[in-house]
Amino acid sequence: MRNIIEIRNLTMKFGELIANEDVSFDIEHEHIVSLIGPNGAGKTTLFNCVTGFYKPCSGQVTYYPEEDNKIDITGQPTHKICKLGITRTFQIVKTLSEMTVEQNVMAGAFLHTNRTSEARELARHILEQTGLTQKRDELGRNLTVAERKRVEIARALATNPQVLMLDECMAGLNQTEIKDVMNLILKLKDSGQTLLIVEHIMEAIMPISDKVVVLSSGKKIAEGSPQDIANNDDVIKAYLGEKYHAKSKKS
Amino acid sequence: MLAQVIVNGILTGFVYSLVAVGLTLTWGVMDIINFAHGDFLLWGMYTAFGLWSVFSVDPIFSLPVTIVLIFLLGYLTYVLIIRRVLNASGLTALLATFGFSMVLKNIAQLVFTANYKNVTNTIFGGDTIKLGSIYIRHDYLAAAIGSLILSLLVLLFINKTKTGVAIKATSINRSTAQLMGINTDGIFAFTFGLSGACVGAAASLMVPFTPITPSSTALYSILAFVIVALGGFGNIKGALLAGLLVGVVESVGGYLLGTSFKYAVIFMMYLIVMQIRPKGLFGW
Amino acid sequence: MVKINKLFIENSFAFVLLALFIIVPLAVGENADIHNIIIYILIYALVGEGWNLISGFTGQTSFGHAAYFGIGAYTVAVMGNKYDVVPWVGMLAGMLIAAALAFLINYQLFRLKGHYFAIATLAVSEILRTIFSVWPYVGGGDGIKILFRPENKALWLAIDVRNRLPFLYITLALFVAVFVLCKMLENSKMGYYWKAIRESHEVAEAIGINPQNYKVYAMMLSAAIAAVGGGLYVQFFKYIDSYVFSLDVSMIFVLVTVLGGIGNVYGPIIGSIIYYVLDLAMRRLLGGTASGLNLIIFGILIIVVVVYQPKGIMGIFDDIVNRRRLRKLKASQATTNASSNQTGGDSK
Amino acid sequence: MLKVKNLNTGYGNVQILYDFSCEVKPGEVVAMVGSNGSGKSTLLRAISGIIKPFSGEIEFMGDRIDRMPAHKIVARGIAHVPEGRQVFGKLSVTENLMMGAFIVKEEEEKKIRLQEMYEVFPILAERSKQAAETLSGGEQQMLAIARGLMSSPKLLLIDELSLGLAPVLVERVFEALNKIRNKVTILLVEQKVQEALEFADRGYVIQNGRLVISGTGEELLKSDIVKQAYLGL
Repeated sequence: MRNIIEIRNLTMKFGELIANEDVSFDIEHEHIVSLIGPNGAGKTTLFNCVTGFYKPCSGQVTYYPEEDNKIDITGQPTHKICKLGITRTFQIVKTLSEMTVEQNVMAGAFLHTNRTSEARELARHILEQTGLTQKRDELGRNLTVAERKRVEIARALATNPQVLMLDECMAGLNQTEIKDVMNLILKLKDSGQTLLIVEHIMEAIMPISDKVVVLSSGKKIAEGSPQDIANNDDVIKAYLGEKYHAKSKKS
Repeated sequence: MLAQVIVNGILTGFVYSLVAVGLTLTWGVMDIINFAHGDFLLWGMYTAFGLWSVFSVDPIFSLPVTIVLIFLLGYLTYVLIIRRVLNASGLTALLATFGFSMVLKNIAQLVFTANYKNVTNTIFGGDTIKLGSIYIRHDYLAAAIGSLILSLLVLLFINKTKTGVAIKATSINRSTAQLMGINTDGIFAFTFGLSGACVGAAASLMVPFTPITPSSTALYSILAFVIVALGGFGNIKGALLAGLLVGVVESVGGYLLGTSFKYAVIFMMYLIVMQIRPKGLFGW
Repeated sequence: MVKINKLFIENSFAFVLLALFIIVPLAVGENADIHNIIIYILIYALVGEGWNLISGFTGQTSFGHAAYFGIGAYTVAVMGNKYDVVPWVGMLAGMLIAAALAFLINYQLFRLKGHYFAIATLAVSEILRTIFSVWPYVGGGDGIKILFRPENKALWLAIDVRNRLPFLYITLALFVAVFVLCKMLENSKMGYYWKAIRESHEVAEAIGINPQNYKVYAMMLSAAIAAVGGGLYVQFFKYIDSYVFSLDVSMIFVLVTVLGGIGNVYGPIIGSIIYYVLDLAMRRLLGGTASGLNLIIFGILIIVVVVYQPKGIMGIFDDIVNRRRLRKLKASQATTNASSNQTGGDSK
Repeated sequence: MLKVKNLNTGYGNVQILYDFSCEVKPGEVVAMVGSNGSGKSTLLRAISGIIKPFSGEIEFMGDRIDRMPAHKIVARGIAHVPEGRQVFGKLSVTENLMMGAFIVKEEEEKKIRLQEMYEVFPILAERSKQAAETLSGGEQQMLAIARGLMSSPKLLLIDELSLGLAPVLVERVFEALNKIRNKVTILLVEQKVQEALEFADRGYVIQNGRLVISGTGEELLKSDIVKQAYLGL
């Protein structure tokens, strides 16, 4: 087991507001790492720092595309980071609304080809994989939230990333749809994908994660296996709440 | 001499501000680019001219008339045209206002011909105040003070009154504003009217020293575009200050480089300022 | 053979239009007025295609395309008048200068978004207007009159005023070239990237697109196309002054494209046809007197068209196609499971 | 109090709700549950007049409201807390609340209600001068609810109460709602089926725009349809 991304002492401030303070953790190759924490804990900010949307005030993000290849990606522009193999989705889904589902995915697929026919072929393959083939010719703006979230993932997958970062890709989905996404995530992991996931839905996160990192008020307050996290007093107090804890114990 | 130039710039600047405050209401708040804004000004000026030439009403007394009439023009523009393209893309609305601009301009030409019209012998006309080595024309001063007062009134109105805050709320989120019981359609119509009222007032204040012809106000439109962007879209305070800045830069630029360059200097300033503050000087 | 057939069927609309543009000028005989109108239609549609690349596909509204149009026009005029350079070469030079200028200016300007960018483009063309109105080399306030020198065949088409046909067909050929280029670009990586940037800057970055670069590519191409239009315009009109840089001129490109349908390769040509046919009809009906009554009616017509078809004329076609597609979909769902419905391309 | 009869509606030519009927009685808390895209939010938007029905009737306190513009429906006593909170970000907390009372004419009355809201939601009093966009997600949700209550509605529609909130905050928002349930009739749309049905007196389950089952909260929680489809049991 090797680390594919190492985050070290990452700090991000907006004026007076400290969004991330001295956060460090690793993302292991071909593992699912989840990032949880209350609203405003700095999860999305951390995402933005790793993917280059923000330039962190201090700290370092290191990426190991291969065993002995080390790249410092701190503050690199997003598109460069994407070309290196790290792609993300957005919490507030950003479907390309005047483009069809297939065109959405093709836009991602063009990263590694210049030919339209190849991009289309790759896109169709991914649409099949993500169960979107039926919706291929639908315009982005006509999709339901669940479909949009799926397109979001498919588009990111089309860039053929090593590390896929999903920002609340299950919020707003029902139980059945969440199960579908969970299965998709596990399938991706099996095919060699590394994933970093931000999510609120504990029922979905806990069963599939290899490791959970908890942020609160910008700081990392816990890191460990899902079981450890579910019983961690700090985490219960800051995030899960007594009720969830009691409920999860019952079941 | 430079002091004189700066004072002149400040005085014109206040008038620019008022025109721009009107534009920032529709452009910033409603996201509608009103190409007919300059033609509103034109019709305000012709109204003042008409009242002066037919009934010998001094522009300062026709001020309330132009305010009300151009308010109505704005209101009607919304009801007849803008309302129907509100949900289409921004450029569609722009096209509609462009068409309307053609209509207004050419009707003016039909009625008043292309010849320059001047309003003369006004109450404030001609006389000057002398402050040290600086001369200030009464009519310029009256226009500047009038514009400043009206701009501040609009600012107060938007920030302090119930309707003003409702305008802001509607601009932030139209459908949620509806859920508050705000008649957003009425708010938009009123905002367009208010925008017209601003240029209507500016028109009466300007006619004593501005010759009128159907094509003379297009430039004010363009300047108002720049001022609104410079101040940050929808920011009334921004438009006020940016108007002042543009007035001064125009005046000083013209003095130092020659009058043919005075507008180029403004546009240059815009490009430079925006490199430093891409959302305008006072943008959120 | 099958491939060629498919090409014709998928683009049948384009071929019908092309046929009309070839036949109508011949059919109307020596009617110079109609020939002139057709030339205007083609020139403004051509520049509209260019404007469409940056503002329709890439979503960065420009109110200053007159800048590049003017550069193209002045380059042809100055080179032709002063150095006897053939307009072909002049147009090529104009394209290069316009593209270079677009690169230099917009690499910086693209830090601005939305309206802030639009106003900046307006500022650029207004600055050029001032410079050209005082610069003696380009004629200053007097502008440039293209010189007639029959012994010098350099200005090939300015020669015969009575017979516009050769010039008309050359303009048509250039328009077709630009149209085909735009259509090809739309379905290429470049086109997909432009549209992705238009829809969401952040998504574009997240899938590995450098928006800055692709916006600059679009602007350079767009500027070069506008310069071609300017080059054609000056040969046709034979006079140019700094008015060519004004907002009024920029707005014509915006108008024809939005009227026809923004973000659609057919938009500029359809819009341009509507615009000039309406204009001609109004002038014929009401006379081109100084009264401007024709312009009043014309303005009202623009409003009416926009109010009833906010998506542009092409929006009507889209609606028809969509409705037919929906009906087809419903029909196929009714008879079989939707699985058989996998044909149909991505021609949009 | 509220009667929806055979409602068909949607956006443009896309139909979302089919032949939907439901009822809310005075003083009740009614929950609409169902998956995303099932049409719950569309129902609320139709009731509050943001979208118009294709066919069917909506009756409130005995009067048809389905053809009224949204702002008139508010005046009749229906407040709608929209999905995703939708607070006016650039306005202060107080200004947001005052907008909620837009239809109230008397200034005194408004001030009294403002004080009431500050008592129910003390956190909002603390932040009264701050721009709403600087509030956390949970605080914004409280603000959105309080803003809805400012018009003293007879019926409060709440869309996706818990969307995007951390578990601990969901608890807190439900607690806040508990404080006001005696004062106002509530129609709640919620994804968290368990919490919503535990909280509500009655519930309706929507699937693909159609009514599937309705009953008291307890009945629904025990029903097989709900258990299988939504609770993942």
